[in-house]
Amino acid sequence: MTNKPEDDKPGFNTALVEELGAILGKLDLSEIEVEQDGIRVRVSRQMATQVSYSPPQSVIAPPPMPVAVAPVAAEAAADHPGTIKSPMVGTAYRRPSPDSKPFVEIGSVVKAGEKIMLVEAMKTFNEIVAPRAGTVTALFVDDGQPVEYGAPLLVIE
Amino acid sequence: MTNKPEDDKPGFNTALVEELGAILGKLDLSEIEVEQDGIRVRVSRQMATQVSYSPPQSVIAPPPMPVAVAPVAAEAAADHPGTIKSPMVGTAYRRPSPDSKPFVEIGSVVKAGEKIMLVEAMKTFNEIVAPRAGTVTALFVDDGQPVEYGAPLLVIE
Amino acid sequence: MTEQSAPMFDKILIANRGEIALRILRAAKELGIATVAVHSTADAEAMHVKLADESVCIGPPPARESYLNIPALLTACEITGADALHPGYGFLSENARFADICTEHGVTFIGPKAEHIRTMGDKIEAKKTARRLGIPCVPGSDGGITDDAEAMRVASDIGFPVLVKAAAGGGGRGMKVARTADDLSDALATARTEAKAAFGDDAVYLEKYLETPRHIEIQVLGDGKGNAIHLGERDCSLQRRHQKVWEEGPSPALNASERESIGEIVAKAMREMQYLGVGTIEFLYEDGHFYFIEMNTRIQVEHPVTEMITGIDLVNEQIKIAAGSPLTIRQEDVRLTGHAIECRVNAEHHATFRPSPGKISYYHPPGGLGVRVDSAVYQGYTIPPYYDSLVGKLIVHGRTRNEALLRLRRALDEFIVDGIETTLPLFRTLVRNADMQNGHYDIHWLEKFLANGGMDPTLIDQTLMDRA
Amino acid sequence: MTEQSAPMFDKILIANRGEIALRILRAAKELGIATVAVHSTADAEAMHVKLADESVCIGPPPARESYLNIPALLTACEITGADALHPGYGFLSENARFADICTEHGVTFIGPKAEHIRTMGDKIEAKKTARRLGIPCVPGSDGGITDDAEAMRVASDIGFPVLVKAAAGGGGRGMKVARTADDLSDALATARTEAKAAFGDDAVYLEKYLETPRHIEIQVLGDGKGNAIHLGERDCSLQRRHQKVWEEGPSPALNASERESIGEIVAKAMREMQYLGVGTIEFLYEDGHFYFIEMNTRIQVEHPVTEMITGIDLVNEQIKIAAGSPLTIRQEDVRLTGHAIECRVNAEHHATFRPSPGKISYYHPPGGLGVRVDSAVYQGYTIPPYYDSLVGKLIVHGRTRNEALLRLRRALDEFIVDGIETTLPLFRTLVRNADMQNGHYDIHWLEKFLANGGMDPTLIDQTLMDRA
Repeated sequence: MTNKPEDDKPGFNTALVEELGAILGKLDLSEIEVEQDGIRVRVSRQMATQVSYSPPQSVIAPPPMPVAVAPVAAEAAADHPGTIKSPMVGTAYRRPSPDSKPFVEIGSVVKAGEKIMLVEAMKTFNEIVAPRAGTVTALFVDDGQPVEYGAPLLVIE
Repeated sequence: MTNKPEDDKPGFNTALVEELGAILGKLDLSEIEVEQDGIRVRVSRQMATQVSYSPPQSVIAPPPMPVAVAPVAAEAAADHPGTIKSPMVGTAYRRPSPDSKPFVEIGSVVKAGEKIMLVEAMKTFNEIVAPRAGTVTALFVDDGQPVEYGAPLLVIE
Repeated sequence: MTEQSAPMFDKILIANRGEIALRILRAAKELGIATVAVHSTADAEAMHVKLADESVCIGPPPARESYLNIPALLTACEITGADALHPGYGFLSENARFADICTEHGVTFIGPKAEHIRTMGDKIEAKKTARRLGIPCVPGSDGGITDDAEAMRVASDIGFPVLVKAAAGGGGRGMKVARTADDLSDALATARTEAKAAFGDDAVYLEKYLETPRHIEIQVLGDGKGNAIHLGERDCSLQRRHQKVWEEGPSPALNASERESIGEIVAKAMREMQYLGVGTIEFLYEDGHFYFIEMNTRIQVEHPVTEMITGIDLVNEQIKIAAGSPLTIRQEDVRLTGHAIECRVNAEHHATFRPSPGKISYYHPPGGLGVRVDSAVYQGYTIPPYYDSLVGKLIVHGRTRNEALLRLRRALDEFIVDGIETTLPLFRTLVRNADMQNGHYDIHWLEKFLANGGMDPTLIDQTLMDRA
Repeated sequence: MTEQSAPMFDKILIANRGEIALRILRAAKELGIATVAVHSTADAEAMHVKLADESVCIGPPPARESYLNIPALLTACEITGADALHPGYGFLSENARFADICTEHGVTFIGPKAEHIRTMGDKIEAKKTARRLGIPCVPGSDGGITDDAEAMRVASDIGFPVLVKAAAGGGGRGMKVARTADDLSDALATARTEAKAAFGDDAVYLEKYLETPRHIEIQVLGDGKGNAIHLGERDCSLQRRHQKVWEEGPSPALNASERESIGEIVAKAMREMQYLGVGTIEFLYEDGHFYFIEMNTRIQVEHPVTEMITGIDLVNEQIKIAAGSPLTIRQEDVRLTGHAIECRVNAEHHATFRPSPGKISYYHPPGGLGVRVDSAVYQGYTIPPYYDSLVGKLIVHGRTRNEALLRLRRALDEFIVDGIETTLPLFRTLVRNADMQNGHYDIHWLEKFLANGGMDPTLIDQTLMDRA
């Protein structure tokens, strides 16, 4: 249990952070850390390319069985800025009822706020709506597929 | 918890960060860290290739106690091409008998084949002779000092 | 000893993280049961996640949105088909409502009956139950006190000093000592105010205040059918801010007859209660007397101490019993052999105890005879800042306490955790301390030791050298 | 159990390398004895060198110039003031002359009396002694045979098949089987030629050839004063080219009365011999009968199996006895508890067994309950090409053989050694094999299994994935 001191709030000068962040982007760096007079700032950014992350020599043994549910960020596309991720663990449904048509297919044009999927958890169906207008360019889950928290559902561009 | 008034904040000189970042890019480095007068700056960039994995950062703990005997290659000088090393574990003697003069001192000029030291093991005194002519420029052991196999004894240049 | 006809789960979901998640995973694997690891996004790289048959990300780093997220946990059970859930310790392990919900959803909660969690989770109810079952309690008020005159009467009965405690409290908040009758009124007022602020309930109770007690706890195991045994005690007196730091068993303070007597009292109580699973009855111990503090209705961090001296795998037994097996170990089968000590190695500075999360740049655990390491870290692992700071537990076993101490010393000297600060230097100091070697310590010893600057600076240096 | 009045060494020189050097160092540290590590230039970075109080480089990589270099070892004792020397196993551990030289130089050789090393180092002398002491032997010739007619007479007495062995032999050289009387003459000629070439001595002896024996060995401990006990058996039948691969205890093949009977025969023999220190009597076992092979007068690689089931620290006992302490453990104190299995993890390809020295790029040993790793490697360590290929020993203990097997399986799945090839995939296959699970194996089982392509390719893949 972290016992954060609530007193003495820093009032931190975020201008420096912004400035360093800008430099990070400009120079295509992944990390900057500066320290002076008791203030330390570190800004870092995961590289877009970084698809296959560093083979940490050996990670600990991978799960012997493939994971049954759609994993977080399993594919490179998961990092796509237009990716809609599951807000909870559950079962994804692409259609409102078993004999209805899917909400969307690849190529569907959607409006902001339009229902695009359902994620069922604890017998409750949670609507996933398009956060913005666009075209569905990728679908990562099948109808009735279990999804983790943060699992990519689809891409709207 | 330094309680500095917050307008007394660093006014960090980000020019240094930019400069280091540029050097990083130019020289294709992955990380630079500098520290001077209470200022520390670290810039890093993830390499596109990411072939090299992180180096093993630490070795096993060093011996808790200093080793009693002259260790192999303890000093940089041990790698000097003119270094004569002990051919066995034993006790090094710099003089033929307790009240004799040393075989050599720093500055002594020796001929190839000349006796320069004794190493005693199992009550046997083994002569160390100069493998080549030259001048003694360094002595690594005291009279009567235990030496390991390969311990540097002296340098002849 | 065949398991074939015994009931058993097919798949267990591990609703926890860190070393206890790995501990449960190991026990399940050794029973041939499939495992599901659930984790927050911060724990995607955790070892038990890598080793589990399946894993499910259940939420973002904050525990209330992941490890305490009941709908997410039950959904994870549902989509993976897990038929049982192990809550570990902390998080939801002593949440009776959660145990009920699991049952309602057809998932076996690997833990006690919900009613027992509920009873023991309420301090006053717990004490009442303990007293009814014949477990010795600290003399004190029978229930919550709201009246000063009644408080004074009770305090006079039990004798000063007395402790005023929030009825709903925990973790030391809302606790005040009244050394004399003159202090009582102030202590009551302060405790009530704190209790109200912290727990929204200003009921307090009074009890005898012990000056230099030890913390002694008895491990129990019951099958819910009226069979229950005790597995000896652990001495957890070495504490800092009510957190256990070093635990050992048997206690250097107890003799065989005290051990047998308190053990049998507790086991009898558990039989009467029809307690199910593992549990711990915690006592303060002073001058040959035991005083009940509370019962923990779950596996505890320090359970390996008991495993090492009894040879009994507590998590294995816990799972088998939850699956419906009867207890197969009789009290007379339990033999305490040798001595075990556990050190909780935390990612904290050894003197300031400031948490030190971060990446472990080099990791080398000690090995060899009588040494056990329960840790979920590995080289390259980053300890996230969101949860507790436990790096791992080093447990040693020896034929005698002296052998265990010498073994602990050599194991501590082999242990390397680089890249973060750890409490290893503290343990290297403690194992060389004469009081510790003689077993002369109580629950205040460590705080005093630290306040007096007890750390051996040469042992700190050694650690710094490790990192060179 | 105080050590205070007992005689004890001040400083032990460890005349070995690898995991056994570390094992000895740990035992010495746990007895409060200072340690000196000696090493070749190839072993300067060895873990026991880093952990020892002092270290001395004694020579270049070839063992004959370092670990077998008697003057260098004694000089190292002299310059460090070590009063005892532990030879480990291999190297000079069974060299009677070395034991004598140590004694002459005032350094206690931590091992048996030189006369016993000498007797047991001579195959014919050893067998004679065993027979005299009542230890059951393979029926065969009483001594070396040089005459064909005598050989035929002996062979007819004991019955075919018979084995023809070089009297001075070892490691399988100079051994021939004669299945029928017709084969005998050829077998004798070939064995003699090989014996002459390999050992410069063409004396051979004959003995009964066992078709599917197990290798069972009894651990003994004596104090040289006539007190001696046995510590049960180890089953080391799983061998490849006469090298033990997997050892366990108790043997799945023995029953309690066989165990007690052979144990008592051996212990009695050791008492009569006034044997000092640890030793192992090796037997072939077939159809309920034991046949003496040889006695090893040193600590063995597989000694942890016995430590796990008896709770006795053999190296600790060995040191105390060498220092002059009497045996404090009585036979009736020895209780065998549960089951232990040891796997020798080698730096070799799991199928071709080609040695794979090199740098360990990632190392993560398994942990948790009932798991012990005896290994001197660490991440970043380079296994030198000059010595044996042992990376480490994984030892598990369980309450039953089944529990030990399940524990071994999960521990093997946690074990990561990257950068070199190891035999871990072989063990992952073996632990899943039905014959192994049932204990149905003899000394030929592994060779046949490997010849039949027994490796499970999915388990090999798993290891390859580990490295991905």
